[in-house]
Amino acid sequence: MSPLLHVRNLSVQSPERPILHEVSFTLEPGQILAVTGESGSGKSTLALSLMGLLPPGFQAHGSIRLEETELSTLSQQDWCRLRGKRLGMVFQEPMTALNPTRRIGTQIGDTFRLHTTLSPREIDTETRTLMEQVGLSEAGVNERAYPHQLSGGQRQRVLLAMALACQPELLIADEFTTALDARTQAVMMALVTRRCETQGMAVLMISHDLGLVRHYADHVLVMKDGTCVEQGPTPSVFDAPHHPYTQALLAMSLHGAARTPLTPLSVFTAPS
Amino acid sequence: MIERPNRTLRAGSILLGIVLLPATVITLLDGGHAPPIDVLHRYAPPSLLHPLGTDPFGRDLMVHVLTGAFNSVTIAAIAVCLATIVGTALGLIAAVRPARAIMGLTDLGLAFPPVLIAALLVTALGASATGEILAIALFGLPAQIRITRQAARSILIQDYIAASRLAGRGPVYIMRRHVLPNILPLLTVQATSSLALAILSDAGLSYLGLGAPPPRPDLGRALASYQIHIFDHPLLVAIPGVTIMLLVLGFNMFGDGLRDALDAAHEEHTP
Amino acid sequence: MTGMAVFRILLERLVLLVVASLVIFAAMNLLPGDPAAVMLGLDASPESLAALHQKLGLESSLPARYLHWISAFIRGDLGQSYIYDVPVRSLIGERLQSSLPLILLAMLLSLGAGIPLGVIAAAKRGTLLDTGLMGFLQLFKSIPDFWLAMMMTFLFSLTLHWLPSSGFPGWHAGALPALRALTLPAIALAIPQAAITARFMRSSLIETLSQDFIRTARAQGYSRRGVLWRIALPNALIPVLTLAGIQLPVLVTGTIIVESVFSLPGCGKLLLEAVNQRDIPVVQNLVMLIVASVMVLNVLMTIFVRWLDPRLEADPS
Amino acid sequence: MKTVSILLTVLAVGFPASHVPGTAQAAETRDTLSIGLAIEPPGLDPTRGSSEAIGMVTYGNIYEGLMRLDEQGTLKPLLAQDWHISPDSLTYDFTLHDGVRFHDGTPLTCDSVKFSLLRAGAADSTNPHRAIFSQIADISCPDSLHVRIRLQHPYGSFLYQLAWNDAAILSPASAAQNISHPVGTGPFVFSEWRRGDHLTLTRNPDYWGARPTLRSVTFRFMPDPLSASNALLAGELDAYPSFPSREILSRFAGNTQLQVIRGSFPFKAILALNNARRPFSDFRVRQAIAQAIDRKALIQAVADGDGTLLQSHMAPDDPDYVALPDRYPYDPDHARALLKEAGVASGTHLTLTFPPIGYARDSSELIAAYLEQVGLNVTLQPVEWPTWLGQVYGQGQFDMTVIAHTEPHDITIYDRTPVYFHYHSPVFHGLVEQYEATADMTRRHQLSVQMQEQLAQDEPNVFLFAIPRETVMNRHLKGLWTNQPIAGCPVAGVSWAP
Repeated sequence: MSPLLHVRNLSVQSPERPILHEVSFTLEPGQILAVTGESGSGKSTLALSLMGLLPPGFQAHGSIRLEETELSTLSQQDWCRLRGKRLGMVFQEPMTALNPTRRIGTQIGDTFRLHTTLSPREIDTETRTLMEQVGLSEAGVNERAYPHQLSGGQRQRVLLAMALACQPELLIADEFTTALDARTQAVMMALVTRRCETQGMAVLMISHDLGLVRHYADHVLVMKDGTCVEQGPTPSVFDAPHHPYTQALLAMSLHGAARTPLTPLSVFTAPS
Repeated sequence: MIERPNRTLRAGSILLGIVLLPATVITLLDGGHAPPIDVLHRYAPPSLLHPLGTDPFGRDLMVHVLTGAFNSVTIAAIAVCLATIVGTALGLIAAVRPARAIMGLTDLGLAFPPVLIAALLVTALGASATGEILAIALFGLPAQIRITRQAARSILIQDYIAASRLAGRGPVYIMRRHVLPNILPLLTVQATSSLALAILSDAGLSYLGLGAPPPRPDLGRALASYQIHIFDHPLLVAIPGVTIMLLVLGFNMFGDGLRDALDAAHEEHTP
Repeated sequence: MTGMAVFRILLERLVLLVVASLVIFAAMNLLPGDPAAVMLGLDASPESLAALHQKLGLESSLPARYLHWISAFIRGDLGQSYIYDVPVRSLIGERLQSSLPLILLAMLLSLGAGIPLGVIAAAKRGTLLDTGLMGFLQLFKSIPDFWLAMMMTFLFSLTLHWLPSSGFPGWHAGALPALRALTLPAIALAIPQAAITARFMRSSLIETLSQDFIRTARAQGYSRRGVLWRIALPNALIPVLTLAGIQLPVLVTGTIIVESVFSLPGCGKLLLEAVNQRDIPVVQNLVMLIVASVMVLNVLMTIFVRWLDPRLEADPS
Repeated sequence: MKTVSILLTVLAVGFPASHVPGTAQAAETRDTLSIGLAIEPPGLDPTRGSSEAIGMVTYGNIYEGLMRLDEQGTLKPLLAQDWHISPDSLTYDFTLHDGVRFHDGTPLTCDSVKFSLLRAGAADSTNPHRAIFSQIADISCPDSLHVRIRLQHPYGSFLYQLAWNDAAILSPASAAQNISHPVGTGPFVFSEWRRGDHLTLTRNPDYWGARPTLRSVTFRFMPDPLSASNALLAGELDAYPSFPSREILSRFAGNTQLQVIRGSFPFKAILALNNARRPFSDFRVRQAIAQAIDRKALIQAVADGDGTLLQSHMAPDDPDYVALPDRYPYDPDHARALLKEAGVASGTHLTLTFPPIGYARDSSELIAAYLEQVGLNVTLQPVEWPTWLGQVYGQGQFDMTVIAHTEPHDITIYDRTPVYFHYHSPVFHGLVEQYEATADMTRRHQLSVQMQEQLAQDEPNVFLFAIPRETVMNRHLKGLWTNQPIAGCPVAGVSWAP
């Protein structure tokens, strides 16, 4: 099977300092690759460079190939055609990642509007189907609701729906379950894995929750200070870590330290 | 407070310096009086004796305008001080109490056209600097109250305020020790920007004849009386106008620069 | 927005209006100067003055006069002008023909120029264009409006003869001459406002562009331009519109000055003249109308902004 | 009476009887006129208010009185074609023109005259000269075209007073609405008034006298000299009587369409002193103040050197005017000495109140500077007209004020009590009494000269200057008043040269 995503020697430089150093990996359709490592190790920058959304002033070198398309030399216009259609992304801050002044149905529908020629009526239908799939309808959430009327988990579902709308080949999920309770987390992951199995969607999952990684990921990539210290199939990395950093990470995880308690964000997740 | 004066701040200071330094020197030398009348030398062109020429009364235009600038800034400064002191006090009260009356009056103040307040005040009190200062202060007041209230509230929700309150500190102590020092930089920036606005107000009011009476030189009044000379003696109209603009621009830039500098300092201390 | 909240806002405004009416009444009736003396002029005899006082109802007590005025105002009766001896209502109606279009035009110009300029500066943030534009706007924010009006008259009407320097021919003279007469005053009025709007628009847009949901929209496939105009702008406009509402009395004030400079027969000039001549019915009713309409517009703006920004609905403060 | 025939002759000249029919040639010349005025009238009823602006629009255009003044200030008959004054100067018999109709269609009769003049003097009248009309004992109507007026006391100026704006003859049917819908007997009919902008009159097709050549005249209210000059240069205005700013007149120099014509008007600028207050009650102080001010320089600065120094309360163009020597020339040293003698300490505080008008503002600023040089500390107090009229003029609460009296023949105000400057002189009072009781013109002139001399000597106020009146108008315009003997701008005789 030819890889869907092929990243070779990717380096990213911020105006102040280097952030990523010579990262290389591949990802095949239907597979889940987990990127893990401590905060500031460059995980999010990696995700953003895959989406072509690095902040202004950041410079990337190396090659990113999505099937035959070389992304690093893509024009802005082509990037826009790719994002949302072939590449989907879910962010980690459910509280702020949605536009507060637009209805969630509109925001989900936007993905269709940007990449398909569906009629408004068809978009409405598709949006409703999607909302059902991610379990929003089940929770009684209407497409006319505004983000502030939703709980954190519900918002994350909206974001997921937006990312999955056009059946992307690659989903980039940046800590997208971190703020959620264990049950919701499981439901969301089930949604994602179903897509992997039925549509061959590949997932690049950024998480420092090693329990989650071990349970869902096919491959693991461990990062430290912008470099990839270890990568391989999940069982082999977890059972026989080579790098001392990985070993340390795993050791901490076993003591339960890596499983962060609920972040302060959870204060806001009470339904309004 | 400010470690690195930025470019805007520096430019603002230079603009203000260009006008205010000579204005202060001349005012100190003359006691703020209008330059002497000399009807034999009316409308004199610029010369060594009169660098910008003379006005319809034969007064030196440069001295007249600079003294006027000093007077305008003085009036604006007093008005802003007044508005800041009263507005901060009321804003702090409104921050801790429901104080519907204060906020209601603030709304009312915002709905009244400022010129009208001035017209009424000036007619009631007679044309005087006092009336004008009160008018300018009055229309700066609502904004001052709102800003103070908002800023104070953002401080009051902090944990250390709750701690201080638990320690049995009264509201006056909390205001004086915690709130005021924290909002002081904001108030300083606000006062600087208000100064620019106050100078504009002073010019407008004097132009309409609602400002301080002669003989003390005033820029707005000078423009009102010189404006018919726009064809035959354009300098008479250009110079006072440009002077007002320099002052307002100077204070605006100074205020902006100050804000940027404070923001920068703030960011450095709270990474 | 709940009915209760609307009711509370309205009640508050009503109380404020009553306070405003008291302030206006007290100010106008405690001022020195005698309207009758103005009407009769230099040679008025004391008997004539007394007769006129009687006729104008200036002899009755202050509370009686206040009640008389305010009850008539509520009925829509604005009384009779002392000076012109015509109904104040028709006087104001006549003047609104130039004042209302002037304010509207100035508002349109200031938003129409200020918003795009602010957006451009924000889009090109940090470039020379942005710095230059902001400096330019800072300059225009600092120019006294009456001086700007003088300079524009000098340039565009006295020197270039493009537009009339003063006066208003009235709408019956045709839309074009009327609009031409309003052009310079509206521009003079709009420029400082546009500068304020543009600077505010810029910072509001920059603030909005740094929000997380912008990145979400980009990840969804929005182009840089699309996200600016379709996602960020509507959100960034909300505080700008709020500001426009707050600036309204400032615009009214500007109208007074600009109408004086361009000798436009508008409400601002009427107000100033009426104050100077102690035409009490005109001042009282006109100011009351201005304050009331500013308040009504503010309430409408509040409701509009709440409608635009659903978050505010949840938070009544 | 001898004057009657003279007046009738002039009447024939002033209102040429030649009814020029509308020939083809006449149709080609312009028949509209646009006149700029500085002040908008507050209303259009001259019998209710004394604002000069009312007269500028209505005098001789909308309203007419029994008598009128011509451009030179000479008294002429108007609605009265003849009159007779009884030897005791108490009874006036007038014969009215026949066939005169008001704009509302009612005919002019003795009853209209009786109504108008009695209304002016009634107890509830707000006529500016109510005091004069209230001296009328009664008015009787022998028939519809004859009027007999009886006075309570002889009053020499009565006939003259009948030519004033506020003696207009009104239609009883419409008098109450005159303030906004004026109805008179004049050659022009009120058409439209856009308050704050302009006012239009159109030709009265049923006018009893000569048919005016102009079809309509528009008065545009343009207080700002700059925009007025601009409108004149652009041809938007045909004329601007009494142009408010001398400094701009140079813009019209060499213009092929416009000319500036100098005329006269009874403008008497004074520094009024409150004679009832110390230190002005002391003659030496008043003299000192007069000598402290360089009035020639004042004329230079305020009127561009283009004015006449006044020594008494009369303008040079008044027929009774006499040139008097300058009794109190500029002499600051003497002024200081006089002040010292009068016990006025150096640094004494005085207030100079002035109304919102250019000459007063400029003069006051200069006077304050001059008085400071002799050791007086002057506070300038600008006030609005209502405050000036109420406090200064009405209640006499002021130290000093600068004002110009612009009414003709008003020297007798110095005998009025109360008057704001509080001048009381038995000698002057005697002169005025004699003057009012005399109908003989020569004797009246002698008395007038004596009054002027008395004022010049007593210096109750500092007499400042008179300035000429400048009219800017199109070169092809004929017949427009360039003098202003009374507030008015009658346009019945105005025409465009082909």
